[in-house]
Amino acid sequence: MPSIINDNPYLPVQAKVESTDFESDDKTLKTLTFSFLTPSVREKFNFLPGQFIELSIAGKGESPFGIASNPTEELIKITVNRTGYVTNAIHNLYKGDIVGIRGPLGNWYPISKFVGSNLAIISGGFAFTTLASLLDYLLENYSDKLGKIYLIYGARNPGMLLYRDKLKEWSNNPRLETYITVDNKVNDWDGLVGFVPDIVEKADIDIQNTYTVICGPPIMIKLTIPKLLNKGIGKDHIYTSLERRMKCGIGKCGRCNIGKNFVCKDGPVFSYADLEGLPEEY
Amino acid sequence: MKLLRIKKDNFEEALRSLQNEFKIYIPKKEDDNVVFSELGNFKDMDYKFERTSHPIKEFVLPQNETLFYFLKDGSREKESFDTSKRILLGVRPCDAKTLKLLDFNFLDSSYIDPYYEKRRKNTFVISIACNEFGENCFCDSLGDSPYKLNGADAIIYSISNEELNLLIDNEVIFSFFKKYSEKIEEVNSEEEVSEKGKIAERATKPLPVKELKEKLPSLIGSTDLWKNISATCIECGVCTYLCPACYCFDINDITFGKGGKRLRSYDSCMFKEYTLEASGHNPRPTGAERWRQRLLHKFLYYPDLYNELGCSGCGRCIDKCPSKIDIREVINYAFNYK
Amino acid sequence: MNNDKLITEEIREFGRKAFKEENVEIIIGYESLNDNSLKPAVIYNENEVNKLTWNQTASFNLATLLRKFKGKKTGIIANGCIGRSLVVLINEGQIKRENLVIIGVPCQGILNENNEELYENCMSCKYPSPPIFDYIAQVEPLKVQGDTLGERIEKIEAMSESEKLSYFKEQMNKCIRCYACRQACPMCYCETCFVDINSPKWLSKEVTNEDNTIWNITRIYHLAGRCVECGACSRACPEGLDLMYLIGKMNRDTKRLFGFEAGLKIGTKGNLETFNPNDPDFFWKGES
Amino acid sequence: MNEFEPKIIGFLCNWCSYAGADLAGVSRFQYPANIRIIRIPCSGRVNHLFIMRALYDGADGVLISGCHPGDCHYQTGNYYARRRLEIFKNLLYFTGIPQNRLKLAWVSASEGAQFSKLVTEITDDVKELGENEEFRAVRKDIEEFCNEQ
Repeated sequence: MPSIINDNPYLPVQAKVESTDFESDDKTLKTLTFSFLTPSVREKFNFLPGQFIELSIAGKGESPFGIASNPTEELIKITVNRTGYVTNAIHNLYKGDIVGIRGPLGNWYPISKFVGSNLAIISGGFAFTTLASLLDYLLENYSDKLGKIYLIYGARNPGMLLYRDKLKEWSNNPRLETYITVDNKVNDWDGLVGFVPDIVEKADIDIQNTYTVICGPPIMIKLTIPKLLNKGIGKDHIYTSLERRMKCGIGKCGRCNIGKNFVCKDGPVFSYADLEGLPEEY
Repeated sequence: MKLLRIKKDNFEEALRSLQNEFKIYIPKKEDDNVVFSELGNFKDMDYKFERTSHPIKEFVLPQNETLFYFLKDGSREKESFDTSKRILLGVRPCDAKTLKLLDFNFLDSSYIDPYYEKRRKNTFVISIACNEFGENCFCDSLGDSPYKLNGADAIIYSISNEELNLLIDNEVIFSFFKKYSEKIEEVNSEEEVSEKGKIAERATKPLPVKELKEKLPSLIGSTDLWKNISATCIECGVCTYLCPACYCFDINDITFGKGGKRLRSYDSCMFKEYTLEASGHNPRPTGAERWRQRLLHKFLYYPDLYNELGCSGCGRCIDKCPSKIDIREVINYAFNYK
Repeated sequence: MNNDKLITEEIREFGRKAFKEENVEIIIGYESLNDNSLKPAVIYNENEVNKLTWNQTASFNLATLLRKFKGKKTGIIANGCIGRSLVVLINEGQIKRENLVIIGVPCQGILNENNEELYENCMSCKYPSPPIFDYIAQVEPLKVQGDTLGERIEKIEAMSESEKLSYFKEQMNKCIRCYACRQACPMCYCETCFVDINSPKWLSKEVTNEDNTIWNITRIYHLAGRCVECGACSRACPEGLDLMYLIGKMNRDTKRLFGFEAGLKIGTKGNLETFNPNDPDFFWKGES
Repeated sequence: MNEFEPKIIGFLCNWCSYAGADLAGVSRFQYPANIRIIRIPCSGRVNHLFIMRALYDGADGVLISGCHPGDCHYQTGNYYARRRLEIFKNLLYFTGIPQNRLKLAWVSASEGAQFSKLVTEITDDVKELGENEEFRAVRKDIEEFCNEQ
């Protein structure tokens, strides 16, 4: 597991805001990219899709965000939903402001397991960040080592879909079977309409030797998993990236545990088989 | 392991010689609380060493700890470590054991907590074999005993009016007391000596903690059990704040003028905000889920991860619970639950 | 005290009636611990009714537990202060009178566990019987013993400002912000307590004398005209803060200035929920 | 010699006291500049935490001033304020924080002279008391760190 790039795991490394742009029409989601103040730090900061960082704003606090950028890209990209004290401060950042980054934290999607199989990436809302990183990384380095790749991604309305330029690209990419949906119909939307769990049920995914990766609001995960199980996809073929309130990010402060595992240190990526029998606290 | 017999005044002289390098703390009564306070003059060394109201975790994990200072524009940061050396004298074996329990969490291989590590390395514990059982303490019911080292550096046995026996399991401590002792015996195991230490005696009422550990996974889904256990719990933070083995903490920024500091402070799995997410979703909305977490953490997860219970039986949570919930009854209730 | 035995017998009888005739789903009361002191308990069916016990160690305010059983028809054992708490909660729309079956107990005063004397607020208690009830034990309630709390408040009020401040700061130094006082109080039912609001941040998470002052003074002040002086907060405090002298002062000011005492009649508005044009006015109006 | 200049925070209700302060300025009534005025819609808007937070953050005195009872632009705002602040004032004084640190007043829009008299009075009282040592968040460690930079 690549260790956090600081001997004091609580001390963030200084980074600079490179770009900030709105991701959703209603301006509640913003995508930011960062570079480290001392560029040499980037080499030590090697991460894999699924990992996250704690973004620290001096005087406001810290919050965890999945890394949305492809590991081979230079800048670190995250998407932030404006809900509270720290996220509001992040939305008010300008290019060049100094922030702190702690990471890379947590584990990553088990790409080695996906080799030689089909892969269905299922996501909802703005939890699409680490899965976008995964898709970019796979298309770049594992395109020939995987079977079919499906992308099923939904949001409340077209304005809330993340990385719409990438979505267009992926929709036209023959290597992928994409199902982009929205919960409720909006006039100039000609794509699919419906909730992600229903789209998953209807989509004709080849279930032979297929791994699935789900990341989204707890309700979506809880409704989608039974649908996959009914399709005959095994519990150990379903991976999910969980969300929990986090503070330390390194398995010390005790709050993000599911059973005896910590979502921040032993997760956030778990197989559904791991979660069985544990308190359903996510 | 060495067993020393030392005259009391030699023992005090040894302590006096250490005072320039170490701060020495002993339990002192302050109205109806017993608090660890620095040993000033030696006349208040009455060797009674009552159990303190607050656990010794405060010395290795204080309620407020500054992680680092910063300027608001993020340009400068400075870490803040406490490296003061101290000896805690007159600690109860149940408290001494919990330092070992906290070590599991803060010093495990994946990440070493630098703040905890520096404090822990500079804290030496000389415990005292229990002279009388507290009202609600139950270390014997967990299969432990009130006169074991339990990870302490030394333990005081059988105090007579002029001398005492000191069993030492730490070279540094041994080097301090070596030249002050009348007799030094080489001892290879604690059991040989603990007979001497046996002062407090009572019929132990064992708790089915081993059997409960096997049964707990099957109880995770029985919501009624957890509802009944937490029916009268008011979800305050007393039991976790005063528990020597509870270490959950929160991290927040404090600002003042141009700068500020990142502060680590106690948190509690009993608080709603402990797991409340920004979206409003709370995986543990009521007392029932929180009590399930509290019991599973101490009697299933800790034994699974470190094969030690997450509870040393000190009884503080029983003493101070406003609803008088007794964790011993909760253990029996869960174990016998159909 | 055979009153305790008498009351215990009667409330068990009323408890059976509550299950049989009023079909309550649960009863909130007290059961005895091994050393005969009481702890709060929830009775789920008729054959558990014999757990119900009453004696002078009933120091926990049962009205606090109602929020855990919202919407259920609930029986509740209520002495004077619990009964008054129910009146305040009904007036503030937190519980419905028809969901309650109140088993009244004319209180004999609650004993302080460490020194076997009545708690201060029981000594000066003027309303030992609940203002509303469905059943009530036939026992004489406690007569007012003497306003020891009021005397103590006057003594402190007579102190110099610096003496008052040092006593107050001494209390604030003990506080560890475990919020047991908030959790033990039936009137503290906010969804998000002002302590956990982070914009604006009214106080810091650090346990300092000043932050503890903001916490304790605000919690007490938020009870102005609502607190029935049951003492549950000071009994729940693990650090033994003297809270009753501050609460007693505020309640006596409310009575002295506005003639108001909380929780006596259903339908009355809380003291700070209303006003009177000719309230006493000590504001500066130009004269020096 | 640098005589102690107290910092006084004044919460003035927009319709009366704020207008009164304005009138004092227009009619050249002198009043000490120690007061920092915060305009609030009504004295009824005052949350006691404004007072505590002002003192906590280092103010030496707090003034709350609104319309005379009966003249409130919102009819009842100051009636509620009168009860609330009376109870809070007594509780605050009972803790030992000096009485002169908090002043509650009614000043109407036409009482410019009264306003300058009020501010002069509170400034003198607080000057006499000296700096707010009783209840003020002191963070020496952060201060030292900032001064080192």
